[in-house]
Amino acid sequence: MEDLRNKARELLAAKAVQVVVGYGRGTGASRRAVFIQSAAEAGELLFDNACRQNLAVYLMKPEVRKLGKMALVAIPATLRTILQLASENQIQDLELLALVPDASGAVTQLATFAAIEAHVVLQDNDLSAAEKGELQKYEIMGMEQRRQFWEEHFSRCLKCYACRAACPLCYCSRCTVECNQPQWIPVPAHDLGNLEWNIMRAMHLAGRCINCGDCSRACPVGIPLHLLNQKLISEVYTHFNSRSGMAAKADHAMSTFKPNDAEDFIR
Amino acid sequence: MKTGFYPGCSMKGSAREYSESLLAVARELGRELPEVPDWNCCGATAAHNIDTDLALALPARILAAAEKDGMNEVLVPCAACYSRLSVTRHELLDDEALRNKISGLVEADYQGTAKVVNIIEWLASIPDLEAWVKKPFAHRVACYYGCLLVRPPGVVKFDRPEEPQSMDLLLKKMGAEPIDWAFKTECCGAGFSVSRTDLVAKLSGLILEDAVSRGAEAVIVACPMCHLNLDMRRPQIEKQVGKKINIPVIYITQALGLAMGIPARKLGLQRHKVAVKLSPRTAES
Amino acid sequence: MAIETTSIKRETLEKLFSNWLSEGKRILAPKKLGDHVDFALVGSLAEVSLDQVQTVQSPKIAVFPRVEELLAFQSTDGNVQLRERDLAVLPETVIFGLRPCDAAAFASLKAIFDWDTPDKLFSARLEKITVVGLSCSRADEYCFCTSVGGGPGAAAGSDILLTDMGREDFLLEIISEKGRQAVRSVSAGLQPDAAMDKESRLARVTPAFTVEKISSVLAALFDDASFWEKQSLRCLGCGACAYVCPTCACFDIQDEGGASGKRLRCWDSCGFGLFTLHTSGHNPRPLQSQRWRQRLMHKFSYMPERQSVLGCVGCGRCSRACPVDMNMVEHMRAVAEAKP
Amino acid sequence: MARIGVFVCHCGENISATVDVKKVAEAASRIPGVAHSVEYKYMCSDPGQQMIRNAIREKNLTGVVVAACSPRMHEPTFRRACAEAGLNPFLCEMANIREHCSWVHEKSEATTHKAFDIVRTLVAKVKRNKALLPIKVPVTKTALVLGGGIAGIQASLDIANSGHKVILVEKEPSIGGHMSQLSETFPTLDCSQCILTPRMVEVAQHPNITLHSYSELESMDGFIGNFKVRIRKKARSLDEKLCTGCGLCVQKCPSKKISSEFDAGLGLRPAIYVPFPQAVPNKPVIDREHCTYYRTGKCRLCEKICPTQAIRFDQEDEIIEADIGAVVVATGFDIKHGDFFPEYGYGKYKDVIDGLQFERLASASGPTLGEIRRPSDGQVPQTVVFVACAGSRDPAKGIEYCSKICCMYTAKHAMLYKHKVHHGKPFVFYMDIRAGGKMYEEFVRRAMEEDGVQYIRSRVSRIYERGGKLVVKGADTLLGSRPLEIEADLVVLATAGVAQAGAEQLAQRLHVSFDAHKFYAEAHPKLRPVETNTAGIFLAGACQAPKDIPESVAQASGAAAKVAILFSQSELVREPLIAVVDRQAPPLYSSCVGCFLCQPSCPYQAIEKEEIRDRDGQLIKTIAKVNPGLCQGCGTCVALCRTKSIDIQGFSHEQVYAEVLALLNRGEDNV
Amino acid sequence: MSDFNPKIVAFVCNWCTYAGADLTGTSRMKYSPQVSIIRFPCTGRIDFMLLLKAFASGADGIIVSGCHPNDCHYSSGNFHARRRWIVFRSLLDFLGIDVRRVRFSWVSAAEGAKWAQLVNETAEQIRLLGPFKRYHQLRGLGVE
Repeated sequence: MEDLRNKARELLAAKAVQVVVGYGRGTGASRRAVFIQSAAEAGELLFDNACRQNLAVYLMKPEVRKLGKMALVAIPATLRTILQLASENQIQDLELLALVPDASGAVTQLATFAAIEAHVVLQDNDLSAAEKGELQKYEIMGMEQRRQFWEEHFSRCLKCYACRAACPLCYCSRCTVECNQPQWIPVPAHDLGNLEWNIMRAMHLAGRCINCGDCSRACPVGIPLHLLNQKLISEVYTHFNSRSGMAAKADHAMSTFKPNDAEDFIR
Repeated sequence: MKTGFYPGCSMKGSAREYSESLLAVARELGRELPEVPDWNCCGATAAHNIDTDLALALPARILAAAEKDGMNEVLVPCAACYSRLSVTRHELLDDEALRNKISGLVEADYQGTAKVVNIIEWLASIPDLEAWVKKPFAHRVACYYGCLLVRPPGVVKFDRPEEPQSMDLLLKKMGAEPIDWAFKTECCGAGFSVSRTDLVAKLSGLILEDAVSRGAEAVIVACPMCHLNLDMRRPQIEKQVGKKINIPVIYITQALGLAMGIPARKLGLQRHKVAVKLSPRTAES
Repeated sequence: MAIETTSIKRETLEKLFSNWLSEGKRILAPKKLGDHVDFALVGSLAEVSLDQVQTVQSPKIAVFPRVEELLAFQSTDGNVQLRERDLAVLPETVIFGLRPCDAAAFASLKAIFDWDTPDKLFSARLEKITVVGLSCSRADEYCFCTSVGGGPGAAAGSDILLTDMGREDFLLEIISEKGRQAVRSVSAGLQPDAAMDKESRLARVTPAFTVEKISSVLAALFDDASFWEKQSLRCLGCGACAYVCPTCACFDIQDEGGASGKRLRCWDSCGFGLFTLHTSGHNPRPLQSQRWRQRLMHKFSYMPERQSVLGCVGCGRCSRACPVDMNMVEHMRAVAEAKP
Repeated sequence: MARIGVFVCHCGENISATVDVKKVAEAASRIPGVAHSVEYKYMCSDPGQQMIRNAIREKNLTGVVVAACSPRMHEPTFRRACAEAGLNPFLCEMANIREHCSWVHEKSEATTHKAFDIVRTLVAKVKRNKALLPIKVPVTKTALVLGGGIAGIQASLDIANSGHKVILVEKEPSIGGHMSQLSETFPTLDCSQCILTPRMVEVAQHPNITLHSYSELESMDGFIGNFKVRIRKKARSLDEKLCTGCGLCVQKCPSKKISSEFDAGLGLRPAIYVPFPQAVPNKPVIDREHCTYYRTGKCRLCEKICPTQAIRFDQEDEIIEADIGAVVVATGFDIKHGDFFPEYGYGKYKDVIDGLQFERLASASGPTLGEIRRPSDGQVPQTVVFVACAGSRDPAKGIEYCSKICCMYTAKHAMLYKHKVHHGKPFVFYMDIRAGGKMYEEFVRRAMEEDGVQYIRSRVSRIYERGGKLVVKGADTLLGSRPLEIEADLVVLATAGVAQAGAEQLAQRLHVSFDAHKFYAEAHPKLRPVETNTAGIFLAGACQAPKDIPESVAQASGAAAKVAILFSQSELVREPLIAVVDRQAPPLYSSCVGCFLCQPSCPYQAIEKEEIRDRDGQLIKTIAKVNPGLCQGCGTCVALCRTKSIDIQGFSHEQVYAEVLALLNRGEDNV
Repeated sequence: MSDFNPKIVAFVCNWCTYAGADLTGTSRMKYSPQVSIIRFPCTGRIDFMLLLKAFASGADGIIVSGCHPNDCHYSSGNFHARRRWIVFRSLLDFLGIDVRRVRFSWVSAAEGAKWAQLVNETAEQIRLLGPFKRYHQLRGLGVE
């Protein structure tokens, strides 16, 4: 932890960055994002297992971006988000630093996309065994059971768009739900509107989601949204051998194709 | 990784020295080669002339037994057996219905997990083979692949069918100097050995003459049938070409055994019809 | 009317439940749904969850549902027919087991819906609810009712207020005529019991700020952009806070269907960028900091000014629901301490 | 409020036999926004069209739906009619109630109902149609021709003769290509150089053609009519203006033993050289890799003896930039050498050669001055074996396609050999003879029957040397697969024709696609064989697939005609059914977030980056922009765009959305 | 279920399947009238949201059809579409939405007979599955 604080102090004092976005103490035992803008505040920084928010979401917030060059305390998902955002032309190389604390508290500073790429390759970027197991639990359910499962969950959706706001890849300045000529997604949070919103969200993240899980954590009514993303992560990997957030320049699974893509369902 | 050994009939009979040399070499290399349990005839040339199902069932039974015994691959040193087993695996893997049918015939659930490997593949898979060479086999050799080791290419998927190189590479590792010649994959007469010995003498004669004319001191083989024709039929060959041909015909395992310093008797070299007399040469020559 | 204090046994309360149901009333009460507790229709007291600090959503859903039909329309050969809601068929609802803060929130909602032209649908729904509150025996770090004029045992807004006295006994305070009507069927089972010490059962919620101080600072803070920017840097602009808030009343109206369809009212939030976006593309509140300011100002400045009621009851739901831990108490303290 | 006219056609009885057209027209009249609805026997007839024109004028229609046949049939007809009445043609849609309804269903209530569903759907669409104007793109009337082989030469001359400027880029020191290496051509046996060199000279002298030899395309940007190219003119190491082509340097150069590319490795050339005597331009080039001066720093003999002091050792590559309206890619092919068949001994035996080498042996300008002498010892071969399909049509070991030219040139080779060595014995090993073409079959017959070339239907299994002879082994499959061996003095392999080594890199520079074998892909295999998928780039010759000379020339003329059509007007007019990116007022400027995920999905590279800047030039945002010159209107990007920021004119979000709802009677237009 | 007439919407590309359906017409082959076509320039243009809109608006089944691989008028629109449908289908299935209600097919301009067969097969399949009430009802659920 001291390493991280010292690093932040050093960077801020040297004006190498204008803001360090990291984790600090939150309500109760929780952790929250903090925006350290001077060396004096660096003592607020914390790092432990409770730090789970993907802070890359703030890369896309204009007010935060306005603060100047950013150092971002990064967990594995954050690094992949940075690369994915880079591959989507949202951030430029050398625009930010990533500070990666390890289990011992030592901090690795990654200053370029190339460095992040080299770091990310060494991470385990596959779905975890537990995640695969959970996914499989639903995959082997009957179709009707799955329908009921989701219908019950979606019936609680408030359309508060916390999932969208928390997602670092939902950075569009105009979301499809905000298009009303035509009105693609019904505005009301009735069952149809909720289903369509959730299908659209999942589809728009297909081949892009880096599985940080912030959507599910953000949902105030506890809809397991990550399952949808993980399902498509697994599909995209199985069918197209593609994983998001691995390189700053990458072929996106959903905007490319292979002539021999599966078509057993096309008759 | 468990490698099984399918000897087939010749390795137990006419080509005992092939088997002896293989096992001697394997022992020296510290490789175990357990035989496929309760193996049977591969069907040879006879079965597929009579009944296509039988021709598949016989090898399938062998492979199923190997699978059941937990073997990941089966070493088949006889090129003819290798061909039958490879063809069977290829055909059954491609065709589920056929696989089920043959599995039914042999009363075993054949899955195709065990790979069929020939002697060249097996030797090539041994890392740092050079390191085992104590007495380089420093001779000019004609590597003779015969017809079945590399063909049909779509089935065996091994080396170039017309201009193979894998055996030459192995012999180079043993310290030999393989010659460039044109009869690597030509027919030796094969199964006509008994019925049309005259044809065998003619075809094998062409092979030996070319090898000799290009300065080879030994013909290296990996097939009992080839060996039989080139070695045992030497009197008929000599009669056919009208001259004496002294060039010995050696199994690749024997050549390797010699290079590894295994005594000739353990390699069965004394069993050959054509005496194996190789003038000693230094590696430099 | 004066508050009438009695006690009620749990078994009598159970009887009361079945009486309400047989009278055709719906009962909306906290219920355990998976790993969280939320308001749902229940069929017995056994289904009701009483020990949580708070539900995820607020009971405003009873009077201001997430999506409600305002009217239906049908166009035939160019003639449009409208069909308004039949208010008479709206169900009588007992909201049972809501916290005193939530009970107080109906006044805030009413202040907005009835501000100018009374909202007929809202009023009808409000008319048909009976509020059976339950005092808080526990509070958490998000609770701040005592800072906004409420309290863990406050009666305001409830028709009946229950306090769990332990050992299957509840203190029952009848606060309104509606409340009295609601318990009439079991009046024989109610025993006046002055010995019960309600205070001892209540949670301690220490006041964190004073409304007076806040109100006085807020107006002056309006133009302090840097204050609001710093305050809202973490905010991601979702609508979770507004949607779980018992007093947030903003809505959007959507027509659905083609030639025949419905006009729907659905929740909206001032936290969304789209909320104030003009057709021209101009947005008077383009920044999240401005939208955060709006949220606080509306609740603590505009509403007291215009409707003489606070727009906040201190339930703390917004803070609990916030994905980035925007803790209302902290933000209000920051306001109170600000030097405009 | 929309004022839509609906015109329901009986199509004689083709529609009215199963659809109650009166009912459809009557029901359509009740759709909100429909101001006029009639039925008529033949809408496409003159009176029918007149009805539409009159209604547009009299009823002030804002849109027209003609419920009749397939739009693929009569859409242009009715759109023209609308335009004649002053209605933008893109405000007219057709409801296909014939092919998709009356012809495929029995007469029934359901059929009439479906016809009306279709009409209602198209009414919903047309209400949202926008008046569109054709897109006009300015055209720079200069063509770039890449490759100076016969295809490039022909294309250049045809374009130049139609009055337009041409820049011809050839990577070798001379134009001429493979054809200049050939001896004689089938099926006429006229001398290749005799027919080619006049064309080469014409290119050099044509006032409309600028030739850059020893040059390559460095990069290309832009789009149809408006390409910007950079051409790298490699350093020849001499001043071309001063050089008179006297050849003194070539004669005096001391390092003369360099394998000649032109002679396919059978001849030698000096380090400063002209590839062949008739080269255009006839100016030498220094091969820096082999030049003594560049290797050792000493010599400079050529510089000393040059009468015009034209040698420039320090010359650097030059980059030439040009504005181009169209490109003809004519970069040709290469031949595969012996790699597919190690057992044939190509590379091992000097006397196993490929077809191009034989051309040089047979050519009067070749290393043997046209005498057939084998490379190993210069002897005249008494027996020559020609092996056709040495790599082609062999999915197992070579390539699966037919190289197309080999059957003919092998027959020619055998014939030329026989003509030159009368007592010689030519054998041809073949799989099949493919002699489709004018006078081709006759030519092969002549080789067999008049010149006594012995054709053996056999693959060759092996070629090896024995006693100074090349033993060719095969099996005559027409004679019971009898094994056979021929002892030859020379073996000529008709190796496969393959794409040029740098084909892929050039394709990427040009943004054109290629097939699995790196041959450039035509836009449509049948109907657009000379166009690529990138508008304004055309193909000629063997860079697309192996071709013979007449085919290459024909395609080159075809490509030239396409260029001439493009250049015939100063503006290119295109249908406006293309994608457009949302633009709106500040502060958003565009709903596009510039993720550019659309970019790789575009088959035409039509999506570009556009930077939006404020008045001070500060970048506000970078968004996608569809180049109207390149977009073909497939709409793949539209479906991909998460923010719905790209829309496609004619099939817009609003239009298709309204169609779906209307079709299912959920739209506002139901009755 | 015998009187159930399914509503089926076909999303087809202009160049292959639309033309193929035209050929069905010119060949006077008969097929089930429950299917109506919406024309797109290319399968690449078809937005997955439109499929949802069709179901929400009362469709019981959907056909999506375009050019065979390598036949796309725009060379690769169908390949992009294919990728999209792979993902979309598995998502629908994961949500418990019956993917048998969406039939994907390649129908070329020459396959008039295939179009007729496709329509008939799809209509039959949808008839077996019955009306898509579950989906159609969603619109009303959650409104008070």
